[in-house]
Amino acid sequence: MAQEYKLILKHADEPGYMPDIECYLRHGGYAALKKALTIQPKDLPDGKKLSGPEQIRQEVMTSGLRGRGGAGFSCGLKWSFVDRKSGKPIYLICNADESEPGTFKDRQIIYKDPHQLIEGMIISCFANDVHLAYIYIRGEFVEGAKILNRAIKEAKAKKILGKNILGTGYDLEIYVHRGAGAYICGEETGLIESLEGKRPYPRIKPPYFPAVLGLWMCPTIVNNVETLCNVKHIVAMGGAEFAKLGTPNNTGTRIVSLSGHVKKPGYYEIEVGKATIGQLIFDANFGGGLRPGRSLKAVIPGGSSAKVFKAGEKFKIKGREVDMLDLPYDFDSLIQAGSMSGSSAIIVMDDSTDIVEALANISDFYAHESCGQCTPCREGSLWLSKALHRLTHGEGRAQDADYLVKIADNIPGGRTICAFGEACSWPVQSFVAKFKDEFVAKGAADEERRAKETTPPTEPKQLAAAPH
Amino acid sequence: MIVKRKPLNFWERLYLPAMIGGFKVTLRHFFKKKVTMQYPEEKWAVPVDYRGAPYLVRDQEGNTKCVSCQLCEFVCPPKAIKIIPPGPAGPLADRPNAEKMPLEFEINMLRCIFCGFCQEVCPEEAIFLQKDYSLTGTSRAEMIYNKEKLLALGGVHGGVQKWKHKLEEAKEQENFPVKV
Amino acid sequence: MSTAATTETKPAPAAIEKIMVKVDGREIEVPRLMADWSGKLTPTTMIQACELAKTDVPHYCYHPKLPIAGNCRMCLVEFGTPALGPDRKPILNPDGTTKIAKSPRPAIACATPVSPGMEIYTNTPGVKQMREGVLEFLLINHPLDCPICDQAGECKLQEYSVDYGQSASRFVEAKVHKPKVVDLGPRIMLDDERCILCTRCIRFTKDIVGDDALGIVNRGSFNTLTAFPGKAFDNNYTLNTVDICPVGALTSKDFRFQMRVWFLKETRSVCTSCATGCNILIGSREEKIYRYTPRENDAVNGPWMCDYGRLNYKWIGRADRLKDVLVRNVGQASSLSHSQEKSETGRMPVLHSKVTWTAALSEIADKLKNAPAGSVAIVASARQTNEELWLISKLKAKLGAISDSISRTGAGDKLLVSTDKNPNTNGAQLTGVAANSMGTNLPKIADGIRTGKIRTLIVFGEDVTRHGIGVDLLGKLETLIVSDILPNATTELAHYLLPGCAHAEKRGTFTNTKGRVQKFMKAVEPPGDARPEWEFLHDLVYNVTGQDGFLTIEGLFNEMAQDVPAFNGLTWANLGDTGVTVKT
Amino acid sequence: MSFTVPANLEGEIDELISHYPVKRAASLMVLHAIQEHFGWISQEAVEWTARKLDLQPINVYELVTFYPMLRQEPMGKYQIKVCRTLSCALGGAYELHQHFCGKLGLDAHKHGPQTTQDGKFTVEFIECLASCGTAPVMMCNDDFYEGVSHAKADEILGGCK
Repeated sequence: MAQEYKLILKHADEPGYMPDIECYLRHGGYAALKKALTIQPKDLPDGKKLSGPEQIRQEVMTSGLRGRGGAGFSCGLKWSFVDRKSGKPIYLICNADESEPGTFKDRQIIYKDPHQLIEGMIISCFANDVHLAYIYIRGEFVEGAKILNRAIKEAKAKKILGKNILGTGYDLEIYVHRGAGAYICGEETGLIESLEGKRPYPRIKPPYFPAVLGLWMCPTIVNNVETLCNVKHIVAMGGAEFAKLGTPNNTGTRIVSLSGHVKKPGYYEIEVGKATIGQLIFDANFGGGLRPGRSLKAVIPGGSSAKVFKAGEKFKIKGREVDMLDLPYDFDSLIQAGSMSGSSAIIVMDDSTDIVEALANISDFYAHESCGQCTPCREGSLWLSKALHRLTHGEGRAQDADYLVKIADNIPGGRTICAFGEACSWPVQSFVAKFKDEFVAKGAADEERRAKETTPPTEPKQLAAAPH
Repeated sequence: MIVKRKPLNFWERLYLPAMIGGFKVTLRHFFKKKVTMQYPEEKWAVPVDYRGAPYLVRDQEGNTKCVSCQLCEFVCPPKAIKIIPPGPAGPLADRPNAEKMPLEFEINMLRCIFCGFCQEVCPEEAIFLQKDYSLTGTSRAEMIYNKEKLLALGGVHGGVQKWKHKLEEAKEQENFPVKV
Repeated sequence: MSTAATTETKPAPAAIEKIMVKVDGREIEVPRLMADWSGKLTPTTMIQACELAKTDVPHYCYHPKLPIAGNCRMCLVEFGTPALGPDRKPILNPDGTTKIAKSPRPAIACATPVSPGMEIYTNTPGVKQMREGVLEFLLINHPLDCPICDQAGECKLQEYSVDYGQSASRFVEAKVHKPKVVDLGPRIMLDDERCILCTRCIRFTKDIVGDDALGIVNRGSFNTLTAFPGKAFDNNYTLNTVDICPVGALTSKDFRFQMRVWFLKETRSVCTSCATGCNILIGSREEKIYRYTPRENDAVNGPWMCDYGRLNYKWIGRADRLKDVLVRNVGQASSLSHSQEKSETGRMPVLHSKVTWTAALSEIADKLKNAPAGSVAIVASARQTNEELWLISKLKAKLGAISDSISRTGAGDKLLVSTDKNPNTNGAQLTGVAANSMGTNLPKIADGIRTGKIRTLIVFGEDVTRHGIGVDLLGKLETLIVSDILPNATTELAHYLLPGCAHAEKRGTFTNTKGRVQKFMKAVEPPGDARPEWEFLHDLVYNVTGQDGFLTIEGLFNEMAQDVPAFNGLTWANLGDTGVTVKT
Repeated sequence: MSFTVPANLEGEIDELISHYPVKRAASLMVLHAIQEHFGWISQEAVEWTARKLDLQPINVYELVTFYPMLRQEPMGKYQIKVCRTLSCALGGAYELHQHFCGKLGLDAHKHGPQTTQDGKFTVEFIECLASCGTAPVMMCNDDFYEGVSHAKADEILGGCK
């Protein structure tokens, strides 16, 4: 039976564990930081020296850590892209704008164990020669921002943060920056614009890659909360050791957010790929199955923007036919199955769910959250939402299933500035493709009802006779 | 090529049979219904879709439909139409959402060739070729019909009220966060 | 022949590396770096390469003279780059050509730099489908009110709809409605429903003018262009936003509902409101001027012009324009008493009779021929053309006259407006009509009249009563010959009044503040008997000096170019549409 | 101008501005601080913020209109925000929202925040609050509530004095 493997949330849920620094120190906190700060330069065979920060970066590369925010991009690679020769300061931003519907993992870290994040951040900053870092936290986490501010204050009081950290001469300031309710701020360049005090319009890439032209046009690293926490563990246990967790190319642990129609919704930390979707939903130590008498209808495997899986769906993976429920929950398998693990949020829908309503709900969210910068997303997201609103309010047509897909097809695939275009069209494309009969039936039923209700239209008025 | 004329035969040379044939036709018509009309005392019944003089029409609420887009002026082959747009300080349009209507609209009926291009090009269904075919006047000036006259002659056309529809749709949407 | 006239001063042609790219299968060489909106050299973008390849890429938000936004997504193209093997060397096809790896995702041509060997595809079915998709999205919430939109006829939305639009809309939902007829500022009207949120206007006013006045409020599909409530969008360049607005969202209040653009005849001309000499197009119909729009000339004004200059055209159509050649009646005032009402200037009107050009010019010529040397003074205008001033200089030489012009100065700015408000100060100086320091001869002329040495004064286009030669002095003259466009105190006292033409009514050249000689064309007919000054000046010079010259503007210009050292080497033809810079 | 910022708030704002090398970046934090103090962000507040940060008022206005958390008009004393996004919707968020609207006499189908006549409550149906595992969730002012049953909702309303 698949088990939880608690690495990041090891202490968070222990009874009596408090988010203050004393408690954190009692549980061995900031040991990894001390280790990181005191790494000695290593001599290389070619006579060059490898500095401490360089060694940390190498460890992160070795660990195979992939970003936990959504795209699953290699963290080590991301760091390696940073332009370190520009002479400009390098900034690090912690993306704590957890806003993908279905996701609530970062909340656990921030509220229960803020110092772990701070430690991860200090190490990451040290590794990348960063002296000013921000935590961009979503506006709704009012309490979370307070907790983080308190944690930063505590850390400063202990000389763990600020000038001359732990006497090593390394300076770092971390500030908390609050968002104000915008999903798009989770997109890294949108987040940077927002932090700069502008509308969070994602930037065009090229040329504005954050690693080169990020915050204030300086090289910038944007990492998710969970990713930064992992850095602490990589330093503590070593990259190679970390890489042993999980499965090859899908290393470490992930906190999976499970919500919707399961008995025990909640977050579960697993080794990546060591549990299947089915286990996460049905096992007693995870979701615990569906409510009595219900059967599974659909699963959204990676936050609301991921493509939906239909119960009973089969995929061909490495020449083997795999049931949707038997997919190991990792980055690569889900991509091979045509979806993604995204921010590792599983939303479970049982047979009581009206799939059209569910899609309408998701589409409403995207129509509300589109920043409106580029055309396809701005116009397409609202169009989709309006069409679905019609369909759920008795104004549907049988042809609307195809209509929706045709609209959605015009949004993604690099036509938009950021990945929001994909996020708003993937659900529509996958829902309609996999549950087409329900969409057609609903539209057809509406048409039939309307035909009965309405009287035949009156003849259009003719040109009035000339008055002479 | 030269076509040789066929020589006439005896009866043909006589001419009489042909003349009698002609008189027979004349005689037949003595007993037929007359087709001539005592115009102008008698008036002709104008067929449906007849293309007579172009006039401006009003909508069912009595508003000027023309928005002074000047497409008819542009398309008019004999350049019979002259429109003076309202300009920035001109009168407001009858319909609140349509923003614009002509300050003056003139059709020189002496130039008009009743081609119907103006009706065809009109995006607002504001000008129609109607049933008037006999236009008379005692001076050239009189034959230039102004907006007032064209509207009076044109009557009412009940069509889709697109501007009104738009305005109603916009009013319904005041819920939306459009606040400027 | 000496060539004082320098050729185009292009940015130093430093050796910029050239790279080969393919646009729709055609190979073309493009520089690796090209000037961006601010003139800085940046990597050449796909859209620039396509332009060099003369391939049209539709776009809304991209403007060569504005920072790149990349938000309209109309310029999406497909592309491929040479496929690289594991050794980072290009892989070759069996036939020896480079293997191209086509990018799975499209790119916006306006922001993506080209790389050597890149292939850009602008006419594939995929690209066409993307353009159709973007256009459909732009149109679903557009009000489609072309019949009442001033942009109709020069609207990018209309143009691309012809190429990529659907014949029928499949949009059955309600459109998003936004504010219409928004008074954005004293010269700009905004219709938010038409706005496609390309942000050209925002970027222009922020980055070019430096007046960060416009922005977008709300979110998503409800995004709305606006100025801050209660704060007018009012700087001297606002009307440029009307030009760059690809749709009818921003329209000019001055031009609002005046005339449909497809009726306007566009004439290449030059703005006369200051010495910058912005290149313009005069839009006119049936001898009426409706608007000025800037005409792109990177050596002078780029694609912009100021609002003041743009709206400074109404005087041309004024009802009180001088239309007749008038001669002052002899013994007037006492003998004729039918007109007793006072003129604007508060003096008793001087009565004139209408005569023909021939009669007036021969009379004037007679008088000038008989004038003793030194008894004639000429006040020319730096608002006259080079050719006219040159003809005046001939007259001046023959008569041994003292001459000058009147300087006008005012506030300037860093962008386009010059402190010199005369369009042809340099021309007046190069032809020797104006004093080195313009206006310093005026007191001498006034003195000359006072002492009786100067008996005849010729004035062109200036009201000398406001520049030190008062009504009393003018009264002392034997002969006052005035040519002007609008009536003033000087024209009232003229013995001979010759009606002239505005720049829009004639052809000629001006030399701007940087020494650029630029020609302008005739847009409308002058009113009444008014004639271009160069025409009657030519007659006058011929009558007075006996020298014949060219009676065409081309010939006249070429003759002048040979005579005036600074213009040596220029011809009317080689001025082109954008002019040539000379040494001043 | 009637809009004045008390000295202690201005001090707090100056401290916030010092967190950033570029003043403009403090915009959101300054607006949060102003909203915390005044309850909403008036036009004068926008202009004040712009002056404070050396910006044009439109720059700040663009933000205020973008972020739903920033209010352009006074809100009720208690702001109830019910999450409406998928997981909560599956967990009964629509019924919860309807319950609040019914209790407070508001129209559940209207868009945007709605305030009761007496100005005591503002109810808003908002997007994901990131606690999908404990659906339905809601916020009452800055306090967060999970797994809100109708009984719990009544309790929360009752606690709002």
